[in-house]
Amino acid sequence: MDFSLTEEQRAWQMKARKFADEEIRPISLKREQIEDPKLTWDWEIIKKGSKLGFRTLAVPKEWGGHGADFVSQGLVMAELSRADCAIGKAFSQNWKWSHLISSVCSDDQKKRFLTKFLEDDTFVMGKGITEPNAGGDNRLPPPDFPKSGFRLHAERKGDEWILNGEKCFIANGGVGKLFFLDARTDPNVGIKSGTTMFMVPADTPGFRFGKQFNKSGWRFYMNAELIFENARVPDANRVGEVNGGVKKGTDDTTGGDLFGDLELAAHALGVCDNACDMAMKHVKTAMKGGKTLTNQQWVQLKLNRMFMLTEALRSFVMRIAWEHDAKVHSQNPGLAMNFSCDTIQDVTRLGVELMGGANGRMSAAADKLARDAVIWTHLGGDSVLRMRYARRIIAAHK
Amino acid sequence: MDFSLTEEQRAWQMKARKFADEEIRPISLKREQIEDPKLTWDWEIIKKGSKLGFRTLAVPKEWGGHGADFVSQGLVMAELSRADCAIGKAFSQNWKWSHLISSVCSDDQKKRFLTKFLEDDTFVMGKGITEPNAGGDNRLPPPDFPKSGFRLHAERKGDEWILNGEKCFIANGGVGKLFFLDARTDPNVGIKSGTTMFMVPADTPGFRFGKQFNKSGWRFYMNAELIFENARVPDANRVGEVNGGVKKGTDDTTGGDLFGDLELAAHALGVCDNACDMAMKHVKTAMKGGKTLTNQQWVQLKLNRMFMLTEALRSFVMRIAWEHDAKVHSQNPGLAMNFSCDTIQDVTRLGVELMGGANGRMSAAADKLARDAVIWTHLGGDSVLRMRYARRIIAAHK
Amino acid sequence: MFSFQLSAEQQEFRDAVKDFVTREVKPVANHPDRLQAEDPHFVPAILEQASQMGLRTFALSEALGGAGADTLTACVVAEELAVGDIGFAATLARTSELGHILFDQAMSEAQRKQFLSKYLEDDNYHLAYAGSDIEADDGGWNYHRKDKSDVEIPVTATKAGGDLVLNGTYAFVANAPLAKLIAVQVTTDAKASGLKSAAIVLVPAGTAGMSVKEPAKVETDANGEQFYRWFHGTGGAITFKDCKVPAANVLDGRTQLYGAAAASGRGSPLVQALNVGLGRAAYESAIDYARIRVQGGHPIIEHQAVGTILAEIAIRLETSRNLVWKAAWAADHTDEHAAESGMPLQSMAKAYVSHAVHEAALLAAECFGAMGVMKDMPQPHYVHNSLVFVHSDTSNSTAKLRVAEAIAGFTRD
Amino acid sequence: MFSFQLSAEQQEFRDAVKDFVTREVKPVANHPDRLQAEDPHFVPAILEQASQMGLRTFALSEALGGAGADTLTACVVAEELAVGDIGFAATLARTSELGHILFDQAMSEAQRKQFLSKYLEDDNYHLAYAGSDIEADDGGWNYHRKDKSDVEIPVTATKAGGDLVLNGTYAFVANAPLAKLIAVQVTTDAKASGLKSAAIVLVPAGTAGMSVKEPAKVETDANGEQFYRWFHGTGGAITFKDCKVPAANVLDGRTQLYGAAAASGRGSPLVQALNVGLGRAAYESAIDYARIRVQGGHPIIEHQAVGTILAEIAIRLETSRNLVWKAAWAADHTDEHAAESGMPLQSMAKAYVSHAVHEAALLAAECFGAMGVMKDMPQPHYVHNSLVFVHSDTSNSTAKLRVAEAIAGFTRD
Repeated sequence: MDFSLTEEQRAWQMKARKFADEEIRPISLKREQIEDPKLTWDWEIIKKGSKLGFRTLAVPKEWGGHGADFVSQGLVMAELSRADCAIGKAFSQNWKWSHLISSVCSDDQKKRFLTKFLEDDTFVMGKGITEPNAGGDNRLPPPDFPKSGFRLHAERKGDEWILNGEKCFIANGGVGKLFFLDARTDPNVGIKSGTTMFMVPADTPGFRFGKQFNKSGWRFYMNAELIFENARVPDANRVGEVNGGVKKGTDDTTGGDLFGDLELAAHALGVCDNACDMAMKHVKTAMKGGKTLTNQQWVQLKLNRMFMLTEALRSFVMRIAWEHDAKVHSQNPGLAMNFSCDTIQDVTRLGVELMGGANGRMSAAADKLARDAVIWTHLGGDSVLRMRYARRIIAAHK
Repeated sequence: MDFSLTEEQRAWQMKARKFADEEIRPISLKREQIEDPKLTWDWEIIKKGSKLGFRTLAVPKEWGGHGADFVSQGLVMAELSRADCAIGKAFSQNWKWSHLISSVCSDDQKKRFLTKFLEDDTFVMGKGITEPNAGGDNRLPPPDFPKSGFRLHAERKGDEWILNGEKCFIANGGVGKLFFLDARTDPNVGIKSGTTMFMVPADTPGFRFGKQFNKSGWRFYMNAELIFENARVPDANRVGEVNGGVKKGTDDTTGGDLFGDLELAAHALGVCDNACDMAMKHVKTAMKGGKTLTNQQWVQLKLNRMFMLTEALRSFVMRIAWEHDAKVHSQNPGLAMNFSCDTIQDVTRLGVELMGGANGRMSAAADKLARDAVIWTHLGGDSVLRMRYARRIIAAHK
Repeated sequence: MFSFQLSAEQQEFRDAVKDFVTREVKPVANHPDRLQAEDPHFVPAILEQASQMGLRTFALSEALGGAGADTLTACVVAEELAVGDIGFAATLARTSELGHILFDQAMSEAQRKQFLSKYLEDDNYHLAYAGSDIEADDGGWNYHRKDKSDVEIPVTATKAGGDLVLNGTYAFVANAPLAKLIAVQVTTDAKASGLKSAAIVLVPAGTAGMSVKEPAKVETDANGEQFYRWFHGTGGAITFKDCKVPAANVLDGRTQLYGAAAASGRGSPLVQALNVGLGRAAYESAIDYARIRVQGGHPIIEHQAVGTILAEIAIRLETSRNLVWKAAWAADHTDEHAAESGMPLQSMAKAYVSHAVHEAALLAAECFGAMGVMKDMPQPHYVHNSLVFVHSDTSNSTAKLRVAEAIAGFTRD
Repeated sequence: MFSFQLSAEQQEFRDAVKDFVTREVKPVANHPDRLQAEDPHFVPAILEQASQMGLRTFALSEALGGAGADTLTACVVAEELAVGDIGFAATLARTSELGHILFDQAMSEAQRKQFLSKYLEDDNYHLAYAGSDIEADDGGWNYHRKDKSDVEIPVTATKAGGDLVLNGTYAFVANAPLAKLIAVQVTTDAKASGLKSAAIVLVPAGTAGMSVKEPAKVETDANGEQFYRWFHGTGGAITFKDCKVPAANVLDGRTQLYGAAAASGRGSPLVQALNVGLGRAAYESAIDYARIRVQGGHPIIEHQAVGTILAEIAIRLETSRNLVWKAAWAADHTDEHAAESGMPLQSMAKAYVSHAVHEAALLAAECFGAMGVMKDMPQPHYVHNSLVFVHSDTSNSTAKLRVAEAIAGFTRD
């Protein structure tokens, strides 16, 4: 048992903290207050962060990346999110697909895409699964209804695949240069056995971005429809076997959940840290009855709860980061993600309760955190995502 | 970051698991169903556990003990409590005072008491702070009311101190051979500056046990009044300076909280593990509508919550155990203890909800856990104990 | 006209009960020896006193000699009684409610003739119902499916001349050890499923072939696991072994005792009214203690942390009582309620109140520190009894699923 | 007689409002463009329509030309309006409530003569109150201490002949941008503390020297920290600069507009009734969606997990509404309520309802998956607006401390 960090981990953490404090925090509220959801994105911060390594952190060293371990990744996510979780997510979203490329792509594909990804500070990626009528069914496919789930269709024509359909709520939609797409290549069976994955560059003929979604939280972070009208994707961009679905390679180091569980939990931790910092700063200066708010028992009890939950979450997050590095397979990453949803809701709401003022005044920063927190509900804590892990625990229990 | 265990830690864990399964679990319900609170205690299990090292685990190696580190201690507590937390607590209560002896007692005192403690399988210890009119005020002394807090009075007469007063709710009261007592040696100032600690063997003239308390949970674990009527304690049994209060020696390795925070949190973890095991076993066999209960979504959601909270708690407990070993000073142990109170309540209640049957049937084991859990409320999670850590965090925040 | 004002009669009734509880019930109920013994039987003399005040028969119509209390009044009274002792209150509430159902609604004139005077005259005459009208906790398995949980009737009745011969066992029947008359649901055809061949027979205590056995403190199930019976008041198993009952004791045309309203969660919230009374007992004890316990130089009621706890409890009790009273009012005014919303208020009350009062009991115990877990104090008993309510009747999860079916307009009938 | 039945008139009123809201308000309120714009102003034409239905003046006595709605009726109507749009409902509720207080209670005959006909005739005539009768959120600092939070009155009035000259600024006044008549609390002696030298003056919109400024979307405090104004409907700062008002516009004998009942938490729970309506909007949207969204081959309403969520919301709304209605009834029947329990139901409603509806809005949003956070959908607005209620009026923590003081029988007066 050892909760201390290696020098390299600590270095990543410090570097991320500096970047977050000096570069992200000053633009956080400005970007999120922009009303047009197409304009909240800022290439400058992406480029600056990219040059520091925060875009390509997770690419293995042998492919020219930094090869940071999962503990470092968790630390960096928490630090970036302490300043702005939507900007933090815009960076870490790329790590997810770096992991995917290095674990399941062919060497040819790695060469073609990782090289570009490493060279270009504006190369960001995303993955499309959700469709207008298929959300929960993708996450927890119903055994009795094989046709439920996504519909994006791919049909082979010579050396190419023709894609038709649409995806929605896709991260980095509108700014991404490369997308991974799950498509049905056998429409007569369930998604578990009739799906093939493709890599689709943004400039693929027949592929375009549709509506840019206007979210109430995570406003910096782009989210759009992807539309495929006879989009032509070379077979060389097929990932894995036809109908090979979303199986991972044998060198999957993420405990089977492709790192998304750790990612949400670690970002939530950064948000909670931010809420604690803000609230503490506020109650140490705001006065009631001639004393600072810290003298009120009800304030102390709320602070206790904020810090207690945040430290519980930190413990859980660091443990699952280590589990990823140690290739421990458990349901803990999923449970930690579920836990992070409850925690971020409670902690940000307590923040709002402590940081309001007379005449309807509400700290803009606290308001933002509460809106960001709601995003977690469907990404990491809805009932589907809770039942998923419960079912796995039931299945694993002897 | 490393969540793995050393061989020694793992060995303690396995040894404790075996003892818990083979020896503790079979007697757990039997002992707790005994109505007379004087008779629930069982010297046989104490002796068996003592021979395996569970009573003297924490005594440093140089004094002839096992010198187990805090991580091992946390592991053993959780394992013992998985079978019965009251029996587990009867063992770990001794570690608390082993820590105290080795950190603040003189070599003479160590020799006199540690030797006896190590030799005698029935030598158990306790500490008396609470009095009928002084509970919370001892934990969070009110600066404006110096006279609040305990009243037990000690007056020097020659080489002896004459103690008068009483303590209540004292662990191992009725069975202990040695007690540490906080007594007022200067009644005109607050307890922080007018207190001296004494070691009082059970056979001290003028000292006797009063009422044996009849608790609704933790029934194995003894709890009694200690009554002092001109009890004579030699000055050689004084711990530290006169009016030196509860200051710890410089080699205190527990982060300042004398290990009690870790102890409650680790025992709660064992109880939660037990609740999860039981509930899972039950819902995998109990049937509704021709299927096991595991098929019901509402059951899956409750299971998810039980496991999620338990794993969050495990992460937090192992982290603070490491913090103790690493001599990291933080408020995390206190926060983890507070968190364990919320967790144990939720998890044991969910256990009861899942483990009931028709016609008012309720698993005796689940019923016991719910009663045990309530004990945590005042020991680790009442508002005084939450404000205490909040105030320290406020004070430490820059 | 919308009004939260109880009638003068209801208020008088309530005040009289409150006074009786304070004077007679509480000192006995909260005696340390009795608390530690965990004896489910309440002192018979006080049950008799309660009967003499009319509390055993108050739901019976005035025409038949009762007080004709409606559901709301019954809930008001049940809450006050439960402030004194939950088992005592549950016993009386059951006998009173059954008295109304049996004598006012279910019995023939001849049956009333046979049993009514004894019920009225004997202060120790309690009633019990062995049967399962209210759908057993279905564990939600048939949520939004037409499948119905079949009622399993464990006692058979075969005809022998002018008698019925009963055989079988009800594993647990509330009030059984005290009951002088038991309404027993039987099946006249052991092979028929559900209610098709069900009937209800009146069996007086002392009938040859019927035996009542109180549960052991600890029982063991088929897998060797220990279990307890969680209940309030008294109860026990009733076994029939060639028990002969005159056929004239069959309730005409009845296959179950409680109506469809109860099964669909629109019946009486009497059980939850008892639970509110339990919460009140915990609440009032915490207030009393918080006024006298000094910490930090002040009574703890003057600490924000403790004040907040008391307010949390008060809010839970206020919202619980309002819901119970609304459900009671709806049971008394089915047409008006149906026109309003038709929601299953009894199920809502079950889900909400049992959770809220359990939280309230825990919060109240917290005010007492270590004393709150000592068995000679009432607090741990309040906590335990509130958990029994969470478990009893139907699970909270099932209650919520019933509410959800009502929201969707789904019906199983 | 205890009854949950609204009168026939109340039911008709409610049904008419519900119908209006469904037909006219919702389609406008929930239009994606309007949702995304987050414009606090509601379409004037529909406010006019509402006025023509009598909703702007319905609390005014019948004698003066209103509908004479009592507090309960006002709460019933406010809930229905809020199902349509919370800002719209809040605007109308404020004008209507102020109409009753000002014209029925506070004005002299001469003042009524001057203003009443305009109020009745002009469908765009709204009212505002700039003042701080209801104790400002005291942050609990004086829990169980006699110290009172002093009212700070930021506007001074000095006499100049037959006029008063007003100077100063109210930082935020609800309804200000729409109000044609504003009741302003002033101090006639800037050095006097509290209400000693307070007075209330009626200032018609357009009076020279008075200006209303709507808040910027983002404001910055003295420390350079950004903040927003959280409110429902419209509001703004009102600044007086040598603003002359006839001394005849002073309300005779008034130092504050709302009574002591409101300050002690025994006033009208109108704000919480609006909140219940907001919760209902979220609830109804979730039910509609759960019926049509298919997952696992079934509409999600048929999944236990979603059914349980809907039941959780329904129970929260049921308990919230009961508490609000009881508080409203108590405000309408102060003697009966005082005899009952005397608890500060308004404070209880604040603490309970705002928390419950916030949870309900979050649960409802969860049913929508990713769509529940998109700004062109109503769900994130429901969540935000429910959080505004948690923050508004007084904090939940302070509300609970007020309840705790009432439990202890502590009074500050």
